[in-house]
Amino acid sequence: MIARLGSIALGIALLPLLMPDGSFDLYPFVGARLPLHAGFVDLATTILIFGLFALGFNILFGHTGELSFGHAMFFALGAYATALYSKGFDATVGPVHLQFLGSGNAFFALLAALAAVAVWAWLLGRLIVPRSSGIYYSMITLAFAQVIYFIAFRWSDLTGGEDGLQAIARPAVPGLPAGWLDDSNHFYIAAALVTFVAVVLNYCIVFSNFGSVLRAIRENKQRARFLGYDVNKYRVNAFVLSALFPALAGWMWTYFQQAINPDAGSIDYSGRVVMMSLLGGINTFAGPMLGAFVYWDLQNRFARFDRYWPEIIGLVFVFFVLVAPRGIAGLIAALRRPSRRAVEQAEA
Amino acid sequence: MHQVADQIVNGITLGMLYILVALGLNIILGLMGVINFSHGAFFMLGAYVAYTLAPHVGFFPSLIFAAAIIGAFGMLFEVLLVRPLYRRPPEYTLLLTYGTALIFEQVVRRIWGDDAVRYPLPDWLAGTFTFAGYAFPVYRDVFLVAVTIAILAIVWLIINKTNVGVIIRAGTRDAEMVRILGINMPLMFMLVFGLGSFLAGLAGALAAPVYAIIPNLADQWIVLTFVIVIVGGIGSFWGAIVGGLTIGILSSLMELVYPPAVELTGFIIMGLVLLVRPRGLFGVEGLFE
Amino acid sequence: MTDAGDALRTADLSRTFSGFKAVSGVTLEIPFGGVRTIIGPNGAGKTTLFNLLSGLLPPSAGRIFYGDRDITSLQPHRRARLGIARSFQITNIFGRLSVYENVRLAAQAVYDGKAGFFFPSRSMRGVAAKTESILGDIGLGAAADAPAETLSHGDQRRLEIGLVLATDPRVLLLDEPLAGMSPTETQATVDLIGRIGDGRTIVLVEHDIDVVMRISTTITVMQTGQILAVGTPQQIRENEAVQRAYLGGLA
Amino acid sequence: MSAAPLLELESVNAYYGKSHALQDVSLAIETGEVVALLGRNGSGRSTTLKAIMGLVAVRGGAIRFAGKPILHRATYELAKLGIAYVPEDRRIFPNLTVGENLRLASLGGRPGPWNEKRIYEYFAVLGERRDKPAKLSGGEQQMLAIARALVANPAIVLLDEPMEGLAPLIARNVEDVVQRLRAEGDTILLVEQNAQVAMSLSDRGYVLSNGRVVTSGSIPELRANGEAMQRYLAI
Repeated sequence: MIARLGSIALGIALLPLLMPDGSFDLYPFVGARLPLHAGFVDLATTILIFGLFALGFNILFGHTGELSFGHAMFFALGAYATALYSKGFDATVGPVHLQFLGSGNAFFALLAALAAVAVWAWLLGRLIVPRSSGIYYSMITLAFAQVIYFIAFRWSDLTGGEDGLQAIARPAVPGLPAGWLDDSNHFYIAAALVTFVAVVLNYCIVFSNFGSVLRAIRENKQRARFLGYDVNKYRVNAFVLSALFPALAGWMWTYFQQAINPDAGSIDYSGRVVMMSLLGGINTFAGPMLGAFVYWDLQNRFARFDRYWPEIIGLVFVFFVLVAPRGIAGLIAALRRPSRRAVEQAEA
Repeated sequence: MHQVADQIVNGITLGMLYILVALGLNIILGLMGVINFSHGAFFMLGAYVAYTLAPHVGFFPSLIFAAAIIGAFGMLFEVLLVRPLYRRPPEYTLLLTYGTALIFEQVVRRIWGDDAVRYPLPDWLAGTFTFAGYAFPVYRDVFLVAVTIAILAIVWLIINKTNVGVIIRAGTRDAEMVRILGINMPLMFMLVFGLGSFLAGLAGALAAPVYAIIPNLADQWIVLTFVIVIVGGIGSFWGAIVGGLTIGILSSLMELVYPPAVELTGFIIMGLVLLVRPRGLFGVEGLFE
Repeated sequence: MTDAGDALRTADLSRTFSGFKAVSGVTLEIPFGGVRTIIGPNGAGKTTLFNLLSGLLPPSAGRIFYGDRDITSLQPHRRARLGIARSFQITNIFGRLSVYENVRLAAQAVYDGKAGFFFPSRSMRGVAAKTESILGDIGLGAAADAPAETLSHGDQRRLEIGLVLATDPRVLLLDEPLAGMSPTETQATVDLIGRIGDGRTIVLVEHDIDVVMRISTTITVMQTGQILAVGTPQQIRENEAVQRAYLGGLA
Repeated sequence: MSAAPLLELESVNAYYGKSHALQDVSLAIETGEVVALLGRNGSGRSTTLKAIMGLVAVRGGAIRFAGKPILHRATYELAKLGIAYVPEDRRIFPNLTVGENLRLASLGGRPGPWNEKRIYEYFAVLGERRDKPAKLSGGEQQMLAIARALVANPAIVLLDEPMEGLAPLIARNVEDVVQRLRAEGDTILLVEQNAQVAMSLSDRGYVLSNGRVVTSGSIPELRANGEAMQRYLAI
């Protein structure tokens, strides 16, 4: 456990240095300012946020064996809850008038995001889980994600419609000067800390007794049921837990972008997180984070010279589905195994 | 009242296109147990191909050619990409076809650009005709509806009255037993994938003159198609028809009731149907899981 | 609960599959303790009866009681929690998980929902000890870290029994536990069934008549969905109706 | 005229996942014979039929049909060659009519004396019911399953537990059908739980135990082998 989480921590710490021009500002640590190129630090932050998103998604796909094709709804819901909490709102639905002035308290914004997502995921889980499995489940989750997307798109009073909500202030960090988070590097550091805490939590869920039951369900639902596990209850709980990580990612995303629009809940975003997880490897703990890195690195490279870059990502993804469904982590494992066999043979 | 009638007619037209697309997806899903996420892209490609061909070959041939080209393309797609995944869980076909849908959308952007295209109708179809005091656009309310009904009748006859139909219906229940009886199932899979793609391509070609064609048409349609299949029931011919019409008409009527919720109509229906009949209106329990 | 209270009973139990009566009006009482074997020709309805008892299938008519409790409409996981566990005819394990993890999951089912469920797996002392002891019982201690799907057929069948045992059941429903085993494996498994019988009821469907005659306390013979005879092995051996129907007069 | 048997298995090994279901199974059937596969449940009888049809993974060994190797041919090609298989659970298509079930089978079969019309004469009960087969009783379903095999005009029929789950009286009807086919010179490889019935219907038999052929011979030879009877078949 220590080794695995340690290497993730190391990865998070070194991530900005892996960025194309090695531009991370070491200022807060060593007091020296390297040539700054905020764009790439921001890319590193994006990777963290989506890595966390994918890690949550993988509680379902990798560990429970259920493919949700609508996880962006939780990301968007978390993000909008955060934005609305920060900016306040003033909207009317029929006879109900909703008004809130807004608050800069990021902690309460997080609670709002988690609560909104938990309630929605629980209701949806109760509806979907007993009624579907397999690709039927995927279709239904995809469809319900569109509900969130269209609400964000159409309920302009509240969500700002197509343009979304802008000018969301980054919160103050107690004990640090106002506006500290406005610096890209500072934001990265904060995001890294939050991400690491969430990774530890995710690890605890996945490798707990609870998590092992999820893998049992993935392998054989019927058997799990006959051992005495209430399989549908576990599937609902897994659905809710796996929705909370995207909610947390959405919370960070709102402060990071300082704006939010309906795209966050689109099929495109749901699909991205599926692709990231598969590219990295769904059967390993850190695979989805690795996948987030690969995805954004690819996008960053190709988007610079080809405006049709999703085509290339699509090709890479199709290649992986056909040839290497266990992702990069699976490829690495496959490369390592023969070499270990060679060692054994040499010893024998 | 006038408005209501108008919207119902609109809804029927839209419903016809929904039915064609959903039926194609549903036949593939029912027989092969796989879902084609690129089905929406095939619909979109049908529209673009018809748009491109029309100036050269004329309006009617462009419809037929577009549908045939997409049908053939679907067969090729099945053989090259879908077939290697039959041994894996069906989720992988969904993932694969998601990836290809992404590619198709960009290919369309490369070839036809990002902006909406729309192509002109022949004069006699472009007009309106008056009936009981209402003016109906000939193409949308007569031609399109008539063609769709004709196609549905043909598909119904194929499924219920031909040997191929016997194989398809048997295959939706137990594809292995059909193989045991000496039927070349890989060939059938290819043909059915072709038929499903043909229907999507045809719907796209028919839609092209009335709806703006844009590269991200595929995404919107694929989700709606899923919703129709869920509402109607997986693998069901009548399910696709009832689902498509219901959603077409009710979402058109929503335009009068509460315009911002138009896009949500289908999803609300889906939620209600799931509560009451988890397998959809015409779905069979256990057919597909 | 008294021992007598733990009897498994059915009252006029039936199950129909599209017109075909697989189980038809079965009234059966299995008192606590001992080995009850259900035999009968293929298609006699033994496995269907098992599926009804364990909750895999809902009955078309009739009721099932466990002690005083009507369990007819209870979900399988609720029956398992009451202490009625079953094994499957077709090996039904968690293929890609290790042998240890398979058994541990069964052992921890007892603690489902209790505190500590979000703590790391392998942390529950009782569960770990239980797992080790079951692995010893079924003779798979050495294979603990292997993925279950890589075991031989006989070992998988034994793991299947291990899973059932680890849930600490009062009633074990074993569906053809010896199917496809070699003679040595069969003997080892018969010994295992003998060892685990204390303080439990074992209900068995089995085709190996030698074994059935040796280990059963009581035998129920089924034919075309109905009960043909009930008795001790000796009584069944001497029952002419049974000889005719089941053994085809070969003896 | 070659001396090759109609259907021949040579050292066939088959697997379910990773478990070894058949070990070096060899057997041969000549045209016009009825051969029984005997043994207890789980001894590999049904698996042998599935291995012939390409429905389980076969590794090692050979299967020949009329002298030609057919291992690893697609299942539908085997049917086209003239091997018909009637599975244990019958697998009638409940959403097709009786006529359509038969039509499907003749589409995949060969030309020959059997056609829908002749089937209805042979199995009067099927002729009377051209509605949905879901309404057929167990015995009628079994008749249809056998009819579906015959209408393809096969060279050999693999018949898996045709009497399973049928009331004794109905089972006798099915038995009569098999007896009649035998009298007409059809080639059948039969799996039947009731050894007595199986032997009364067959010319020769193979006894399987734990996925191996333990003994074989003509029915009188097998009956005379009391030890094998006792040990592998019953009681």
